[in-house]
Amino acid sequence: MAKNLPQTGIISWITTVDHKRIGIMYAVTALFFLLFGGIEAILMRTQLMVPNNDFVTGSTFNGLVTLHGTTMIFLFVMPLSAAFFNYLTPLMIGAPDVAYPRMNALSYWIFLFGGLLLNFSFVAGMLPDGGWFNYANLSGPKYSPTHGIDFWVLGVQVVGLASLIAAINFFVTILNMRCKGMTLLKMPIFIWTTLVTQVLLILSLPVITVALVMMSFDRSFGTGFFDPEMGGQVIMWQHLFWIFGHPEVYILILPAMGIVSEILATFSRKPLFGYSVMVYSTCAIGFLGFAVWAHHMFTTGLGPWAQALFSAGTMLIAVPTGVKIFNWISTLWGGQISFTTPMLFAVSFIAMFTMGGLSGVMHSSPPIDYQHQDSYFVVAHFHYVLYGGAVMALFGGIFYWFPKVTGRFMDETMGKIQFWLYMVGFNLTFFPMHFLGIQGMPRRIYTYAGDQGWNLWNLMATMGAYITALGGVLFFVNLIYSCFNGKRAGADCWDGRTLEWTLASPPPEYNFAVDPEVTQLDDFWVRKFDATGNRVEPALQPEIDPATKHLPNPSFWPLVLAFGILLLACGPFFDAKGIWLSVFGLGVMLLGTYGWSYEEA
Amino acid sequence: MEILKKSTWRDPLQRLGLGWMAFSTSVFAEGSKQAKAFDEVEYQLRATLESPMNTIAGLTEWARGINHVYGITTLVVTLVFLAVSIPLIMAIVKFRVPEGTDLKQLKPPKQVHGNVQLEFVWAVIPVILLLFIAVPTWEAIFEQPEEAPEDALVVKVIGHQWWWEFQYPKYGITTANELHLPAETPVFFELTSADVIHSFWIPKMGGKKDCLPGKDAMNSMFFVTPAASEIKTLGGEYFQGQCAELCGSSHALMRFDTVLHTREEFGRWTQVHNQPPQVTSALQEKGQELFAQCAVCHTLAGTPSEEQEKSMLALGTPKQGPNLSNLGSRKMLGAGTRWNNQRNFIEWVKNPQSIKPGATMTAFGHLSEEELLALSAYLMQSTVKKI
Amino acid sequence: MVSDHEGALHATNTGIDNRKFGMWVLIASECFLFGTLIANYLVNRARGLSGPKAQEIYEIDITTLSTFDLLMSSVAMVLALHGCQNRDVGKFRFWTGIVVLGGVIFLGFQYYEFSHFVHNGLGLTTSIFGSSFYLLTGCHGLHVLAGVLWMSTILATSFVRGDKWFPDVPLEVAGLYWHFVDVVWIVIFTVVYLFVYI
Amino acid sequence: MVGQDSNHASVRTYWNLAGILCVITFIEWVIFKIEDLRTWSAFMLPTLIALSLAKLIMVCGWYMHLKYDHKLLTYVFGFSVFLTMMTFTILMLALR
Repeated sequence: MAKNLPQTGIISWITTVDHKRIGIMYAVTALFFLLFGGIEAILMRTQLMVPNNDFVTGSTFNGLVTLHGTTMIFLFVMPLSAAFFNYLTPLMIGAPDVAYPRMNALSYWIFLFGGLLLNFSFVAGMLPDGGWFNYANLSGPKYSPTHGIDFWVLGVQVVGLASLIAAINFFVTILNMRCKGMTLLKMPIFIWTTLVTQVLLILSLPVITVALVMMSFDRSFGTGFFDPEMGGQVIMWQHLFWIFGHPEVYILILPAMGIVSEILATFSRKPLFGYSVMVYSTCAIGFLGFAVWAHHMFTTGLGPWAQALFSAGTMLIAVPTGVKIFNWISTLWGGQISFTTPMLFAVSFIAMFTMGGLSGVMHSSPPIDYQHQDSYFVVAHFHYVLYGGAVMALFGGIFYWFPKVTGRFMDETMGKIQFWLYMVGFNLTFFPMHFLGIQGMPRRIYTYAGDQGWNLWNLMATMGAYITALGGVLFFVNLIYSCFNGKRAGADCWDGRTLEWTLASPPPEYNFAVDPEVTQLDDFWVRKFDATGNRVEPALQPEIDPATKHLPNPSFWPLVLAFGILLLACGPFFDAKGIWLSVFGLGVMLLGTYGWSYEEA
Repeated sequence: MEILKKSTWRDPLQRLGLGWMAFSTSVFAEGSKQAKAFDEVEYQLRATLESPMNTIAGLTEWARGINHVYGITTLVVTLVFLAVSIPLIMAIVKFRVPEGTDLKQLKPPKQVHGNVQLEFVWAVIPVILLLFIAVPTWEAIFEQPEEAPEDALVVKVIGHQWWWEFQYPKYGITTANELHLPAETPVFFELTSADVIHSFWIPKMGGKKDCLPGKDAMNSMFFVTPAASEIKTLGGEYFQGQCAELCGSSHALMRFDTVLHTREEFGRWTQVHNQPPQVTSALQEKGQELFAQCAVCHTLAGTPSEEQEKSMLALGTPKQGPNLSNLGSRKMLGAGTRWNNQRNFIEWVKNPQSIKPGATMTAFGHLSEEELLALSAYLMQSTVKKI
Repeated sequence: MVSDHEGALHATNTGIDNRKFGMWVLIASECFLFGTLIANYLVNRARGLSGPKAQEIYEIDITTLSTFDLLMSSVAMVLALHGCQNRDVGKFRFWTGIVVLGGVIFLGFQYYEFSHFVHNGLGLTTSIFGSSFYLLTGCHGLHVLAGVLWMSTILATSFVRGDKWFPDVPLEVAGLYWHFVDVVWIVIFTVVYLFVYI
Repeated sequence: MVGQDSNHASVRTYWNLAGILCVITFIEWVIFKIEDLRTWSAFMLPTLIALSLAKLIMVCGWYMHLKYDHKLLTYVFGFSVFLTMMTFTILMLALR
């Protein structure tokens, strides 16, 4: 029944189980949500441009803050990283596809519906206004009676489920489906950071799932998990959220580190310096990520011993991160660096991420954090790490692998202009925020008095935001332009080091005509030179007739199951008759599950 | 009447003169109204270059302790920043291949895979540097006392949705939005909240601590107030504080002032505060009757509304509104939102939502102009407490 | 039930079948889920302001019986798998039926226990102890229900597809899931019911 | 399909294990029923943990086939259990 689905057109995209198409869909949806996040940021910065501005009201501003944070983290950085995981993991480890192709499609569709559910709050006119972490009492039924917070709670729940399913998929793919000869310490470094990210996802998402279930019970059924009047503790939500929250920020940054390591190695024409040390420090960051969450809660009165331990743990994480930064610089050292756009983004990642990491170390010590907590210094810190770090690296990744995905280079001049617009705009926006933080401007305030000495810095920050927005627009122009008339790119267009450059660009649906065999790290690069060191034509994948390769059949059941999950999640919005919508959603889910398991794979 | 100075967004332009800023500010500036809420002239004068909320003024022992750790950390961080940026810039400049060379022809550089000693060096040195931060941090962490020292003035701070309530159990005083403190005395704060999480923060005095709702979730904060020499202006030196934890739509308008008095001045303040309001003129008389409507939520020390408050507390439902005993002598209205003058008072009573969106106070639009004048005469003049 | 990619079965590096490996990873993830629920229960078990306390309401006898029942259904699961691997369709179907029966009995016990508690005044929203208890045991109950559905589907498919159909790997994956649900109940039984006085 | 490999536990071992599991559960029930014993937490806590740990290891080791499978599965499961215990012990201490 599944065999006669068309191979091209909309239906093929809806029913695809090919990891490359799903990767493209993830990337396109993530960039679509980037527009949302960007516009929210511009609106907020315009409101804060001058003292006591009335561009937006207080609660709308809180809504924008919440949606900007949640959209950028859950609907832009994580899915764009997932796009890289999806597209590159099988290609880099020499696998025909991911371990569970249909489950891969399922996680995309659940993510899409979760993102739409979260942003539906704009249409419903009830924005979630509790901040991206939605602290307990304010987001409880008593102080946020409208459904706004429900959009956040259920949207993040659904998107979390999507990431969990994808994480299991990639974890099994990486450990079980590597090509012949590729032992764990011969895998590309990007695959290592992907693996550790999946471990973090697998272990931290259940915590937020339980916390969100508890909050939706509080809001819909009147239980009192976080309500002091019923004996609940307000900081229980903070603990559960940050037990997920801190591994979450490593989930955001580790893929970016992997991408930067790949780009630096390629454009310095040198292997990554200290590969095994980079692997161990990635694992160390992943493991320590679970023991430091309370540095977000130093001011909630944890007591001296807890503060001492958590600050020690937080400082300890700076060591493996420092090791990685020095390794990147040593990768550059002695190389033949060519500053293409991806390389510009990668090098700027090192600089910006270092500044972000160092401002983070500053408030890892509780006494300083008493002054920095919930002030603009923290806003500056995490934007330097998240924007200067993860987003810059992800844009570098797009420029780097775009030729492999579409067979055409992205335009270099537009890329470089966009890069410098980003660098100038980014620093103009977020460096003054350090001063705002020291001058005591609290976070999430929709306006401020004119006499606080904050006017100049807020004005500069807003100007920087406009410049960055300009850069963003230029990126989308470049993206669309290059899709159709970018310079043609061959298989090994950047003289790369990993297996995905052995494939044609864009690669055939069956990936590897001949299953690759790897003898050492950066095997593809080593084969480009014979014993005496002069260049030899690398062995690329031959062209074969696609019919000979068995491909998993496309299937629409993942979409049905995902739609069932969406209906289940939409129940709480319709108070009385909502239960029937959820039950109907359960029915659709059962239908999808049974249809899925009895389908010819 | 005050002359409302044009909002301050023009000053930076003159100072910096950036063409780009001029262009985009002129495009957007028309949309933004000129300053209308706080920018009363006198408040402007107070905003010298040193902003009222800066965190490194360090007036108390605790704040100076924080700045000490902050100084060391900044030094270490700058050191590490140089250790990273210098080799990075050198690498970029030194090993850059000129644009357009055909890389495929170029012989690849020496394929260096790693160097164990180097890895050891830049793993151990950061640990040592971090110890420079960690040791003073741990010292500072264990300095804060858990319980109130005997000689400390205990102040109960209760966060409400968008205003602050301060109680002095020793003197039986309850006041709001202005925290009066004697100089050079250890003060121990007991922080709780009546609704959502707030965060009590006086940057110049030291860090912030969350006010968590719930009986068993009481936080504490302790510092010794600065010496009398810090008090420059008569009637006490003003230090600003603000709520730092998102607590709803008017979280930005939840500010308060700490007023520092000399010991004698503070002593007089404690006696004077609970005196009943002196009704001198007929207008204030009329205002007193009108206050009966307000007594449902507000209390004035020394008036029948106080007994009403006691009975309501016995029932377990405390009054919703702040205590207004010394409203006349306060500098700001609505938790640091508006300057305390008659025009603002009347505008507040008529429609509180316009000033503080989401405020739970009902609007008294039905009162006539003359009744409002009477009410403001009573609440503004008769509650003034001369120290 | 042909597996996901039977044709292009990629010889896995670790020799473990992808689906079995995936189930183990899901079990690792569920450890954290139940770890959170148990931690939340332990924090809130004494914080209930109203309604009956834990000591007053728990009936250890019924719960011990349901623990026996779940253990035996775990044993039945292993024997079903054994039967399936030895191509003995009678044993396979018999023991799978016992597993489903065990699951249904456990759900029966849980239904009785919940209605008994509600009857004694411990509703979902009576106190935070009640909410945390129902969240933990309810979540486990839903997992048991899913297991019962899964196993009864395998049983039904066996009857539909005749005596020659032996789902070795799918049955082993379902078995892993069922044993994990039993392991979680062992931990819950100890932490919730036996730690009441500690 | 996975055939009949040699190191598979035989049916007899399954029944023996089932017996042991029932005995352990019975012991737990008996200990709990003794009035003054159940409130003596110094004794109850370690024994109950030991007993339930024994049951856990038996079910995971034999019934879930961990003993005969690739050690990677034991590492995945073991690492997750260890991390759960570590994280939530820190949480319980921080909340006290």
